[in-house]
Amino acid sequence: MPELTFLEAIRSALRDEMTADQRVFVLGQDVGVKGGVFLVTDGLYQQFGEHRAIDMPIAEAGIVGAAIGAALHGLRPVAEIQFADYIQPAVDQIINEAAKLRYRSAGDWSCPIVVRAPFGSGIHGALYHSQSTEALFTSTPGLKVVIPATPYDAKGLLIAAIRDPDPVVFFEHKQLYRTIRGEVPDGRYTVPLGTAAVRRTGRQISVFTYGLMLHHSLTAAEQVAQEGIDVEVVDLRTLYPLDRETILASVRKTSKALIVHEDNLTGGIGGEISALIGEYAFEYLDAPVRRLASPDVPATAFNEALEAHFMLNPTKIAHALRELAAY
Amino acid sequence: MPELTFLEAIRSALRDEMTADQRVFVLGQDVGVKGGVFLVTDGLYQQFGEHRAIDMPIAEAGIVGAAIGAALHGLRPVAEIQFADYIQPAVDQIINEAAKLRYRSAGDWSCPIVVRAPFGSGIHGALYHSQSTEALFTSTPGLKVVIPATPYDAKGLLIAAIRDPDPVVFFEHKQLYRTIRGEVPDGRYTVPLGTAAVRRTGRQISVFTYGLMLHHSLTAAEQVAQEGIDVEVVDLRTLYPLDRETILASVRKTSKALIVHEDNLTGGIGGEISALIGEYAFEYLDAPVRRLASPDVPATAFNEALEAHFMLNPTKIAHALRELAAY
Amino acid sequence: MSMQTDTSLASLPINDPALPRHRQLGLSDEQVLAALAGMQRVRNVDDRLWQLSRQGKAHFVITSAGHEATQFGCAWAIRAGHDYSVPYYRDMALALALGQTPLDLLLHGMGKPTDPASGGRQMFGHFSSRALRIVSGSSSVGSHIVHAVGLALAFRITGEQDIAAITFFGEGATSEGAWHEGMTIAGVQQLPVVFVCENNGYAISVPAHREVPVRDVATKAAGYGMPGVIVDGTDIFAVYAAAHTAMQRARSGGGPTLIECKLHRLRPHSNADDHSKYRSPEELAALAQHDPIDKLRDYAILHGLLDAVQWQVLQQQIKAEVDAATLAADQVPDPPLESLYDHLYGA
Amino acid sequence: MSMQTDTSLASLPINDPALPRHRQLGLSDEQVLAALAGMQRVRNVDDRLWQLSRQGKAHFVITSAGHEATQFGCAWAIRAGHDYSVPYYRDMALALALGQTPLDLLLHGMGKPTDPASGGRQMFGHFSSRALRIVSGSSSVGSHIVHAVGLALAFRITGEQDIAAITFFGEGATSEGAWHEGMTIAGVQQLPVVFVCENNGYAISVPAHREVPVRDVATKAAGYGMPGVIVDGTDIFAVYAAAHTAMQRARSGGGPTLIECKLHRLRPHSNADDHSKYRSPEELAALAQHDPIDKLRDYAILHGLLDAVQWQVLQQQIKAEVDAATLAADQVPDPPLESLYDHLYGA
Ligand SMILES: Cc1ncc(C[n+]2csc(CCOP(=O)(O)OP(=O)(O)O)c2C)c(N)n1
Ligand SMILES: Cc1ncc(C[n+]2csc(CCOP(=O)(O)OP(=O)(O)O)c2C)c(N)n1
Ligand SMILES: [Mg+2]
Ligand SMILES: [Mg+2]
Repeated sequence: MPELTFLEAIRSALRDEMTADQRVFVLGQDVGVKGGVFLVTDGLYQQFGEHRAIDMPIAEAGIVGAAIGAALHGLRPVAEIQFADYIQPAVDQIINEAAKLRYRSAGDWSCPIVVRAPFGSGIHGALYHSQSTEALFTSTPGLKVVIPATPYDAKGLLIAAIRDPDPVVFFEHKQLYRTIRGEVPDGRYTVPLGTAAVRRTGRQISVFTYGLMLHHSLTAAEQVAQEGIDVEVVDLRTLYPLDRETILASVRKTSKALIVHEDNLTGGIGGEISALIGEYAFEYLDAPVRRLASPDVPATAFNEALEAHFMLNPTKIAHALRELAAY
Repeated sequence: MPELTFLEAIRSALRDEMTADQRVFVLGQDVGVKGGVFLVTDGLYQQFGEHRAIDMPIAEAGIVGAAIGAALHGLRPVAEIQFADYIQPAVDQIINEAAKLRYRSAGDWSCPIVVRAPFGSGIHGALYHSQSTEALFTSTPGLKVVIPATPYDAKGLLIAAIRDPDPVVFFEHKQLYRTIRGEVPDGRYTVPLGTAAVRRTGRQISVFTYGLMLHHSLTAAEQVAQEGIDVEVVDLRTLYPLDRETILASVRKTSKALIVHEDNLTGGIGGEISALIGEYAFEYLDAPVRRLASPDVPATAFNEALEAHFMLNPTKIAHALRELAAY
Repeated sequence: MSMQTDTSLASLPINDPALPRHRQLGLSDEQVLAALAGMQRVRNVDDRLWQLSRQGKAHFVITSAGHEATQFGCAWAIRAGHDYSVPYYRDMALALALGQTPLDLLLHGMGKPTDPASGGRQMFGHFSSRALRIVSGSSSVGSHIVHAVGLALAFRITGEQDIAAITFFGEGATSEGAWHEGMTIAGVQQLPVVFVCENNGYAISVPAHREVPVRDVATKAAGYGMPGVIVDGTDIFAVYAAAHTAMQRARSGGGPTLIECKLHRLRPHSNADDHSKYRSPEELAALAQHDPIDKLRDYAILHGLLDAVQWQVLQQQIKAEVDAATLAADQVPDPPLESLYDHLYGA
Repeated sequence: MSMQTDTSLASLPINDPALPRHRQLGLSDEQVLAALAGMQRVRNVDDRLWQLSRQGKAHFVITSAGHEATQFGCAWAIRAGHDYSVPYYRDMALALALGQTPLDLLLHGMGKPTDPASGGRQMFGHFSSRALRIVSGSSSVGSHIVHAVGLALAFRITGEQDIAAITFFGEGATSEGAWHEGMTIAGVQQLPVVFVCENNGYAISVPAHREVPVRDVATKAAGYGMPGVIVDGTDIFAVYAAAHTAMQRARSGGGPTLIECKLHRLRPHSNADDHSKYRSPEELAALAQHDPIDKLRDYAILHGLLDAVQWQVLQQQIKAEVDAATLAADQVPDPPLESLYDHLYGA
C-alpha cells in the first residue's frame, strides 16, 4: 500500500470519487488553476476541467449555497472554505439551509453536500488562520461534522462524506497536511461516519480526542505508559452525531476520562462529551471527567512564544494524565 | 413600583438609556416607524427621531457591522435582529469581529455593542421563527451572552449590557413578551452581567435554567414540592461567561442537578454546565447530572400537536425532577 | 449588459400589433381564462386563510394579493417539473400556477401532515414540491437565491441544455449579502438562471427608499453583468413577455437576467402586521386600483373571453371549490407524535 | 449617480494646465518628495519582510508592492487622527503614509509585544492605531467595509460635520455579502464614507474575470446610488484627485463614492504563494512596467524635484533607516506568557 501524507490522502479521495462518479465536483476559492492554497485540489482542474474544479469568487455563502443548489439537482458538490475561520459567512447556509432541507420538506428534498475546511493552529496563522470552529456546527440536527486524524481515515471518511445523503462539514487540521504519513489504499473505500476508533487500548484512563490532538494524545500516552499509566485513546472522528456507544464503553471500562481538544475549553465539544459520560456512566466514574483544551481566548497569537503557550502538546496532555491517574 | 410586561420592561430600558445617554441608539429592521415586529421599540422613533431609531435594510451583517463601526467612534448601538433564527448571517460580524476587536488590538479598540434578538418557540413560529440559537455564541471568548427571564431583570440586564464595555448578545424569549408581568422600577438600574440568581431555594435538587424555562421550572418545582421534593431553581441569566460559583455552590448543597433548556439537547449550553459540575463538584454528586432539553430536531414544527410534543413544559420538568429525586 | 425598460419580444411567436396582446404573445384564450380563474382561486385561498387565522385554524398568513399577475405571468414561462422554481413566501399564486391545488395550500396553511410542502412542519408560505421542481425554502430572506444559482451551475456541469432555474424575491431581499453572492456567481459564470424581483415597495414596514439605494432594483443588474428589465408587475402579459424572453435566453446559453416587477402588496405583510401604522389612509385607499385580477378580468371581458355573468359564475364555482378544499383539509387528523423525528437524516 | 471615468477637480485649489500636475492639485514639491521617499521606505520594509521570512523571523508577508501610489495618494486626502481609515491587509503603504513608522511595521511583522497594531497577536497586515484612527481589522475579506459605514453612521447620529470614513479592499472583496450590505446601507443613507477598491486583477490566484462579473468594479456603484470612479492606481496624482474629491464630497454631506484604482500586484499574494503557477512568464515580466515608484521617481526627476544622485542617496538613507529599525525590532523580547489572557474584556 502506498504511503501518503494526510493531504495526499484527501486529494486521492477527491480524485478517485471524481473519476468514478460524474456527479462529484469541487468548488471554492483558488481550488482550480492553483489547486488550493494548501494544494489539496492540485491537479483536479487539469484532470477534470474548469466545470468540475471551479474557482469561485470570495463569497462563502455563495459557494455553499451554490453547492446546495447543485445537490438539489442530484450532484455531489464538495465545497472548500479556504480556512475554517472563514466559514462564518456560510453558517446560515450550512445550518439554516443545508441541515434543514430534508427535515423541512418532510423528506421530499435532500442535500448531499460536503463542506471542507482546514482548521487549527501551529502554522503561525494567528487569530484568523488558526481557529477551531467546529463548535459552531455541533449543535445542529441534520448536519454531520467529521474530523479525520490519519491519512487512511482522511480518505475513507471523505469518500463516505461525499456519498452520504446529507450535508457533512469536514474539518482538516492543517498541521497534519504534510507532517503525517500513513498507508492509504489505492482504490475507493469508506470509513463509516458516526463511529469513533479506539487508537490505543488501555485500562486506566480514556482519552477522547480528534484531529491533531489525537497524535499528541498518543505521544502522551506512550510517555506515561513508561510510568505505568495505561491509557486508552479514542479518536472521535465524527463530532456530530457522536458515537456514544464507543465513548461510554471505553469509560465504563477505564472509569476515568480526559477529553482533549484544541478548540477553546468553554463551549467546545468537550462539554457535551463530559455531560454524556456524567449522565450515562456516572456509576462507573472514579474521578471527575477532565477537559484539556485551548485557553478561552480568541485563538492563538502570532507571537511564537504566545503561540506555543496557547497550544496543547504532549507534555501538557501527559501532565493531565498523571493528575488524573493520581486522583 | 409599576407593573410592566417583559416587553415593556425592555422598552423602558431602551427609552431610559436613550434619554440619559445621547450615545445610545437602536437600529434594525422595522424598529423605527413600526416600532419593531413585536413593538419592543414602539415610540422610540417618535421620541428620538430617525437618527436614533433607525430602520435598516434586510442585511444582518450590515446591521451588526454598522453597529460595530458606530461603537468604534464611541457610540452605544443596540442592534435588533428580528428573530434569533436570522442572526446567522451576522455570526461572522459578532464572533469574528465584535468579540475579537479588543483582544486583536491589544486593548487599543473596543466594541460596546448590544445585539438583541427574540428567540424561542410557542407562538406557532415553526422551524424559522422559533429557534434557540444561543449555542452559536457560547463558545466565543470576548463575547457575553445574556438571557433574562423576568421583567425586572430584562430592564436591568439590558441597561447593564448597553453600558458594558464589550459586545453582548441579548436574547429575549418571545413567549415572555406579553405573558409575564412584574414590578419594574421607573428609573435606571442595572443587574450585573455574569451573575446567576437563585429564584427558589431548595435542598434536594438544583435546576439550572433560563428564559421561559425558568418559569416552567418554578411551576414544576411547586408541583413536586407538594410531593416533598425540595428543589432549588437557579436562573443563569448570563450564559457566557457562566457564573460558576453560583452553579457549583448550589449543586454542592443539593448534590443533584437538572439542567433545563429549550435549545436542542446536544450541543446546547447544558453540556457545558454538566461538564463544569462533573469536574468541580464531582465529590458532591449523589446522582448523574441530568439534562432536559428540546429534542434533537431542527426546531418546533408548525403543526400544533407536534409543536406541543416538541416543547418542554412544567409536566415534563416535574417528571424529570421526580426521577432525579428517586435516584 | 444594458438596462432595458422595454422587453424584446423577438423570441415570442407572433408579433402582429392588430391582435389582442395575449395572441401577440402566442397565448390562447383558454390560457388567459385559466390564468384569470387561477388568480381568482388563489385570492380565494388567501381570503380563506385570513378567515382561518381569525378562527385559530391557520396560525400564519402571508398574502400574495397584488402579486398574482407577476406570479402567473412567470408561471407561463416555466415548464413545471422541468425547469426549477425557487420561490419565496410571497409566492402562493406561483405555487398554484405551477400545479399545486387549493387543497395543497390549505393543508400547508393548516399545518397538516399531508401538507405536500413540508408535512406540516413549516409555517405557511414555504411552498415546495419535488415533482413540480418547486424548491423548499427557509424563512430567511434572500438565502434561497443562491440555490437557484447552484441549480443553474449543475446544468452547466452536466451539460444539460434547454433548462433553466428561476427564483423570486422581494426588493427587500436584494439588500442581503447572500443575494449579492448569488447574483455575482451567476454573472461571473453567465449561468442559466432568471431572477425575479417582486418589488412591492415595502419590506414589512420599511419603504423602499429606506432599504434600496436606487429607484429601480433593475439598476442593480448592471453590477452583475446581466440585463435588468423593469415591468409592470400587475400586467400579466408584460410579465410573461419578460419572463419568457429571459427564460429562453437562459435556456439557450444567453446567461442570467434580472426582472423587476413593480407591483403593490394589497394587504398587510402578514396576519401579524398592521399596515395602517406605516401606510397613509390615502395610500391604502389607492391600493384597490392596482389589483391585477381586476385588470385581467377587464381585459378578458373587453376581448370577449368571458362576460360579466360568466365571471360571477366562475367566482362562485371557485368559492365552492375552496369551501370544499377547506373542509377536506380541516378533517385531516394530526400526525403521529413520533413523526417529529422523521426525515432528520437519509438512509 | 453617474459613472465618471474622469474625476472632477473642481474642489481642488489650483487649476492651471501650465503647472506640473502636483501644483495643479495644490501639492507642494515637499509633499511629492515625502511621498516618493515614503513609497520607497515601505518598499524597503516590504523587501525586508520577505528576507526576514526566509530567515524564519517574520512568518507572514503580504506585499503592498504595486499598490503604493494608490495608498499614498489616498493618504493625502485623509486627515489622519481625524478621519477614520479602515484598511485591509494590503495597506502597509497606507499605514506608513498615515503615520506609522518602519519600526511599527517591523514590530508587527515580527509579532513583537510592542507591535502597535496588535501587540504581537495578529499576523502581519492587520494595521491599526487608535491614535491615527486606523481601525483594527480581521483577516476576513470584506468584513471591514461595513465598519467604515458604521463610523459614517455615527457621524450622522452625532451631527459631526467635516469628517469622513474611508475604507480599502481588493476587487475580490467586492463579491462578499458583507461588502454589499455595507454599500447598500451607505447608499440608502447617503453616508459620509469613501470606498476604495484596489483592483489588482487577482484574488490570490483567481483572475478578475472569474470573480468579478463586470469589467470595471466602478460599475457596481450604480446599484448603490453612488458615483463610481475609475482611476489609474499607479498614478498618485490621479488617485489623490479622486480621493480628495470623494472625501470632500463625503465630508460636506454629498454622500458616498466608490473609487476603483486599477493597478498591479507586483509580487505573489503572500510569502505562501507562488504566482508563477497562475500568471504567465510574459505577464510576470510585464509587471515591472507598472511600478508606481518608478513612475513617481521619473516624474520627480522630470520636474526637477530631485536628481538621480539625490535619488541614490535617498535610497541609501532609507535602507539604513530600515536596517536600524530591523535591528531595533529584532531586539524586542517576547511578551510575558500570561499576557495571552490580557484584553479579553474591558473593565
Ligand atoms: C434573514 C431574514 N431577516 C429578516 C427576516 C424578517 N422578514 C421577513 S419578511 C421581511 C421583509 C421582506 O421584504 P421583501 O423582500 O421586500 O419581500 P415582501 O415581503 O415585500 O414581498 C423581513 C424583514 C427574515 N425572514 N429573514
Ligand atoms: C472571508 C474570507 N474568505 C477567504 C479568505 C482568503 N483570502 C485571503 S486574501 C484573498 C484574496 C483577496 O483578493 P482581493 O480582495 O482582490 O485582494 P488582493 O489580495 O488582491 O489585494 C482570499 C481569498 C479570507 N481571508 N477571508
Ligand atoms: Mg417588498
Ligand atoms: Mg485583488
